[in-house]
Amino acid sequence: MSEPTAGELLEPEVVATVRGEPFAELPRDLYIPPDALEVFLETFEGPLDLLLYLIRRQNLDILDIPIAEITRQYMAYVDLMKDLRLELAAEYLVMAAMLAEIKSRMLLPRPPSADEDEEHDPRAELVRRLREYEQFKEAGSDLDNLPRVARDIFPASAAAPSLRPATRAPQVDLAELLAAFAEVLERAQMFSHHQIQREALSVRERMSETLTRLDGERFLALTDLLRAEEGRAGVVVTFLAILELLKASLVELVQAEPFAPLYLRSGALMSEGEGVVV
Amino acid sequence: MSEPAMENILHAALLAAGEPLSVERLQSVFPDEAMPEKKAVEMALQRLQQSLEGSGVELRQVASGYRLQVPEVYAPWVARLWEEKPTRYSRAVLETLAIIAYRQPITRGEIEEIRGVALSSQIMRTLQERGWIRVAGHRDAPGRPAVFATTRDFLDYFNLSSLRDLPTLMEIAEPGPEHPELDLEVPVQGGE
Amino acid sequence: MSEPAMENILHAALLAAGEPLSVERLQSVFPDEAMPEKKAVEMALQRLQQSLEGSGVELRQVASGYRLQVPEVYAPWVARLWEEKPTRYSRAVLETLAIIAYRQPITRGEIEEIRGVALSSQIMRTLQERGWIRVAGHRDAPGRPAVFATTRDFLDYFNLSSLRDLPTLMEIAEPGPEHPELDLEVPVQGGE
Repeated sequence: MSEPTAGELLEPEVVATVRGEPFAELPRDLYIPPDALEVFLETFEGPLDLLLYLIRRQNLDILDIPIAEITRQYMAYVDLMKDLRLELAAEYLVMAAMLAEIKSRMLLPRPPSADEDEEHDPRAELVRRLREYEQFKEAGSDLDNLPRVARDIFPASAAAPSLRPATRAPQVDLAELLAAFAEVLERAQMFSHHQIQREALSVRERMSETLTRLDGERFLALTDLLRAEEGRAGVVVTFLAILELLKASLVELVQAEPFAPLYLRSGALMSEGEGVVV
Repeated sequence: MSEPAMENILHAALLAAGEPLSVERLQSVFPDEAMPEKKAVEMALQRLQQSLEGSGVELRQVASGYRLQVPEVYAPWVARLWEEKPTRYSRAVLETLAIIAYRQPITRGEIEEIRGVALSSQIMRTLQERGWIRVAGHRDAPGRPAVFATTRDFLDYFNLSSLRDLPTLMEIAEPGPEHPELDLEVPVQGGE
Repeated sequence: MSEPAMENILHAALLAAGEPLSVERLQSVFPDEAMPEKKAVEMALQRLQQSLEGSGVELRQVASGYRLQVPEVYAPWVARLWEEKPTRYSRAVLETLAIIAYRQPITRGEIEEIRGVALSSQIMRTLQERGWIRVAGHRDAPGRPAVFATTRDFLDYFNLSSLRDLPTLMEIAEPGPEHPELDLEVPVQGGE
């Protein structure tokens, strides 16, 4: 693991954990071979990272930064970057200016009677930013250590059985059906003048039933269609259904001779059929 | 931690790959210095197969090697993972169904007359495939047109015990009681 | 033939899917008339998990549902299946991702402020292309800057079921006045 390409996004995290790495043993006079230095400097993620490195390398208390010394070191690195013509982000210079400003404010005598001196420590804002940055620097590497798909864990899959495409049929509710019907009727009324009346559904149902029975049996005695247990209303319904079917030419009534039993037969058979039509 | 059993490693590799792996490829998941013999891999595969028996996955040998696959018996369930979202029926379908339900038995021509537009055969096919309508007979008229009626499945789907339970138009006309009274008992006048 | 046990059906569905499935999606593999309750599915998942113990696969709950996955211990073997090394991400990418994860929703400007450097659009593009972050809205401030948040895919990818499972942020050395408590909902315990 060496020589990450500069600026490459997905570069290995090579020297990133600077502490403990060989580079951490930089001579105090900052001399390192230019090639190595280049790599070294490019591992910093910005001025906060560089500053944090300087502080941590010397085990300094982040809450009590010796600002003059740190500024001197920081400037030395920045100058080196300039000399090496590394692409120096403007932020490094902004930080340099900020350090210089803090340094100068530290040199000014503080008004003794000022309120809380803590609050007026010119370093406070810098300390806050350094600590916040350090937190997320750490969080970034924690994130990297989480088990990750395709590196540490692998989604399990197996070949699916051969599949028939399934489609789930649309759902309908009764109210929708009724609404659709109402709409049709309303529209139909606009076209024609004849009044569509409220229907006796039981008749309609009996019509369908009768057709179905005839489908299987071709001929049915009229009496077979009447069911005593349905009572008078049932008989009426059946008769009405048969009359409707006759009217719609869906069935015919046949009779072999006068007073013989009446038979119903399916309209489908009529063309071949014979017999007395009542 | 001790090293996992060879069949577990093979299980893991086959699941992670999600495709058939040859015995050579399976051998190659072990470090060079601990690469098992072909024979050993095959025996471990056999143990794996046994351990998977009666589970939702099975080990199969196919042309390019071994693969884990979901047995055919699970196809009906697995297929539902990819089924399309239920769509809605078009107004044309609903209207046609409603007309058939309330005016059955009815020919296609009569449906068209009521709706005032031609009926696409797609609509009738949709309703027939759904099992809600069927041809109930043929009318003795030129062309012997089929007449359509609703089915028992239709009633079941809408939780009706008979067509009589279909709501009447009165119910939408005035928001009265849910099912005021249906018109069976005294079917005074039918037809149009 | 009798119907397979529910846990086997779930096992089959999860393997055939090869991706996390929500409980709702798992319910939907059953036919409408036999769809189990959520609770029943969860219990069957528990039985499945138990039956898989000590095998080369585990059931894990991640953000978008349940997933069968090869556990970490098998990574050394499984990784040998592929020549390519898994992608590594630069510190810049990881830090940016961490800031978004812990401080979401957050603007680009705020990320830059924390990191102390300008954010290359390449980084944001990488994170968006991976599907780990998305624009969650716009701040009502001059320029209406976009605010970024992490996605469910991000959690799935890092084996997390919610943001709460993220490792806790490093303790700040001393109770500084500036950041009394960090804003992760319940930073109880990190990772696994």
